[in-house]
Amino acid sequence: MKVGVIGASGFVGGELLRLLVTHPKVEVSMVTSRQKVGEYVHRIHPSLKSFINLTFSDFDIDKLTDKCDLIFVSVPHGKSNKIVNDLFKRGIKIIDLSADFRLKNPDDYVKWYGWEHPYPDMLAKSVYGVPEFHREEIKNAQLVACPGCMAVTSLLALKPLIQNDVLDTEHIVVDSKIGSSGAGGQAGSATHHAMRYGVIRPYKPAKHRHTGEIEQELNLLNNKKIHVSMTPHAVNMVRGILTTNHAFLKKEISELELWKLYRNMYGKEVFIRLIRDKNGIYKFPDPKFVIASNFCDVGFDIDEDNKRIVAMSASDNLMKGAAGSAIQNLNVMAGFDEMTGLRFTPVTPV
Amino acid sequence: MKVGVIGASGFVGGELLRLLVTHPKVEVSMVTSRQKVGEYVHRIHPSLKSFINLTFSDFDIDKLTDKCDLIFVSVPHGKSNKIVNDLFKRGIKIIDLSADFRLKNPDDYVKWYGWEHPYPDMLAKSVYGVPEFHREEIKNAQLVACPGCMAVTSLLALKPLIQNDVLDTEHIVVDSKIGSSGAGGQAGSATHHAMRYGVIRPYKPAKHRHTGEIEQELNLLNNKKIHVSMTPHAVNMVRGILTTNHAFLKKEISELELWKLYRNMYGKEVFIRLIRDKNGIYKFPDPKFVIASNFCDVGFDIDEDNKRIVAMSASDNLMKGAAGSAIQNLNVMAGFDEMTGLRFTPVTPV
Amino acid sequence: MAKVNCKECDAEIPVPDDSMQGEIVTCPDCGESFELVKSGNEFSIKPAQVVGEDWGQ
Repeated sequence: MKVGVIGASGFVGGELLRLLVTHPKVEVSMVTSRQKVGEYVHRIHPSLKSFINLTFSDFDIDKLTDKCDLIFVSVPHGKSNKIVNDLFKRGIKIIDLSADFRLKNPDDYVKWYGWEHPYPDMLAKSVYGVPEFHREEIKNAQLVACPGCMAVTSLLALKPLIQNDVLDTEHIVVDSKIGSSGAGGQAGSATHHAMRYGVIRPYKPAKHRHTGEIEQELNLLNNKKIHVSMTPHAVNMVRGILTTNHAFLKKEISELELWKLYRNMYGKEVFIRLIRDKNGIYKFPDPKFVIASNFCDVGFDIDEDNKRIVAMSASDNLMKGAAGSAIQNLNVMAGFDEMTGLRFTPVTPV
Repeated sequence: MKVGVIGASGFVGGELLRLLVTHPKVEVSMVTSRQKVGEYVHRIHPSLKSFINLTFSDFDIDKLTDKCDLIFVSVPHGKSNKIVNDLFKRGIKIIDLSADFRLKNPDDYVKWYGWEHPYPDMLAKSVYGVPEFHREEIKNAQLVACPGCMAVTSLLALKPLIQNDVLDTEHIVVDSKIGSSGAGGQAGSATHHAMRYGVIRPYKPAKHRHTGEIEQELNLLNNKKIHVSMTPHAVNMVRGILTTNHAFLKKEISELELWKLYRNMYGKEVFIRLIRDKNGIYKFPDPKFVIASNFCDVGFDIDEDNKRIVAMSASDNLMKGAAGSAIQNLNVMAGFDEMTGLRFTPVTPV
Repeated sequence: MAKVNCKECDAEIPVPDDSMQGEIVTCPDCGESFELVKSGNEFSIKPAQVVGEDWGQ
């Protein structure tokens, strides 16, 4: 299967290439980047030296659709929708890593992103790229929109609880922590090492754009309107996300019942691991143990006094949060085993 | 091929298991650890959850030699030689990750490690486990001693220069920088996060035990007695080594000639990459671009004023510096392609 | 190999054939420990007193 990657000079594009060059069923035939045309890929991504000899080419839609069976689009939010729309009309399969086709309702783009979607009719044709939520639809999709990194991580922790309707859906607090690679490769004062090192920096404490996706996907599980109160923090890590999802139980529920809820939901999922250990020192999910893998570790604890459940989930923002999900979606779309090219043991310690 | 791992509860043992559980030609049949007998491996190494269901068993030499075709020994220096000696008598193949069989000359154990070697006759039977130096001998060896992490990294930078006799062999300064996982998993004041974080800590500025290996292996290349002046530093990294090898040239040599020296030596080596880039921002080797891979990136620069060559090399201390080399040696001993189970793109950024 | 169901999380705990009465087994999923109770060649479990490790942050 021949694939192309549009916009591969950033962290997510680089991670996508890192996975594609050792994927047994895929050949990377084209890699484009507006700023780096003519440059060797391995001089922008030195870790890929000896794995790829391509140079970045300019965006040429005829060449792309001619040489590729599927195209990954990894350009900044707001810039992706035109490219995707043009490609879509050519009938080629597309996996978009931007936010431009994640939300179903056109109004939500104004609400969460602050811009009008130029191709509202396309929204019904795109599938939200989380196989654990939409596996069947992804199989037949022409356009898949990969999820926001914190959104997918939080969603996977909350799904069993929302779907089984055990929560008060008005008071769900999503407190997330994320590494610096989540801010993308652009240089800026916020990402300068001297100022980014060692911070615990709350940013957009309210109205963070991932909230839109989380509410959208949870509402599909439980026809009640779900409200999510999300606050992200940039922390002193390069890769990794931990979401701590605080929710209030509508009724008493035992740990045994919770285990059953989670195991029934995720027992057969190869990329979800349930982490809750009574006596060991590693009791709950921690990004430390998922880095460079496509796992999302999920765990929970009950705070009886406050009838509160703490659902925790950990992922690698560049893997399950972006490029790993993109490859998982490729595998589902192409009918490959979902672990193809993704069967990585997490790198610990790192 | 069935393998056993003795002493798998530490960082190196954990990394070895991390690689073995996805190695296509190998099955892990036994894992021993004195302190963790009966414990599930994945509760000590949580990142391996879903990859391995074994529990740690106690050290039982009959069971080990019965159930395994080859055994990795990953116990602290000084504790390994008895185990290896007993196993060796049973005729089983052994890859030892400790320092106990690296040096050929018994006197060197007193000089560099401060203890008398209890099995001096075994030293001739062990092969120094760097395929780029001893590939043919490793093929037929029963006992292979994996190299010290900083030693192998420095050796690979210096080999072309020493073998082609271009250096003054009295003034070779090896200034190395290494991450905290290089100190092993034991807790202690030196490794407490609060005191280890953010340091650039010179330790053993003279007589560091890796010097013995470096001098031994370089002397084999150039029958002159080579002296190496090594000073390691613990730096603010978890994984990674950079060695900066300062050496003084005996005669004028151009960059072109140096390129040829290195390319003739390493052109066919799958795990050595030559990194020297005139105009890009990534000019020289940097551990940032080898983490979680078995690569050792090698590069050089010439300081004409001082007739000095700066040979630099970067590796992941847990991979090419330990467990990666162990798997590479396994592949050579078993006749597998050397990249089997090691074809990993480095994880960047991390 | 015999199996018993963990009382804490309902996972299957493998019980090696040579296990004895009173031996401690740990659940691979939730880390809870139990004491083995042998009646005939059937095994059942009861909670065991195990000091959990803690970070003590």
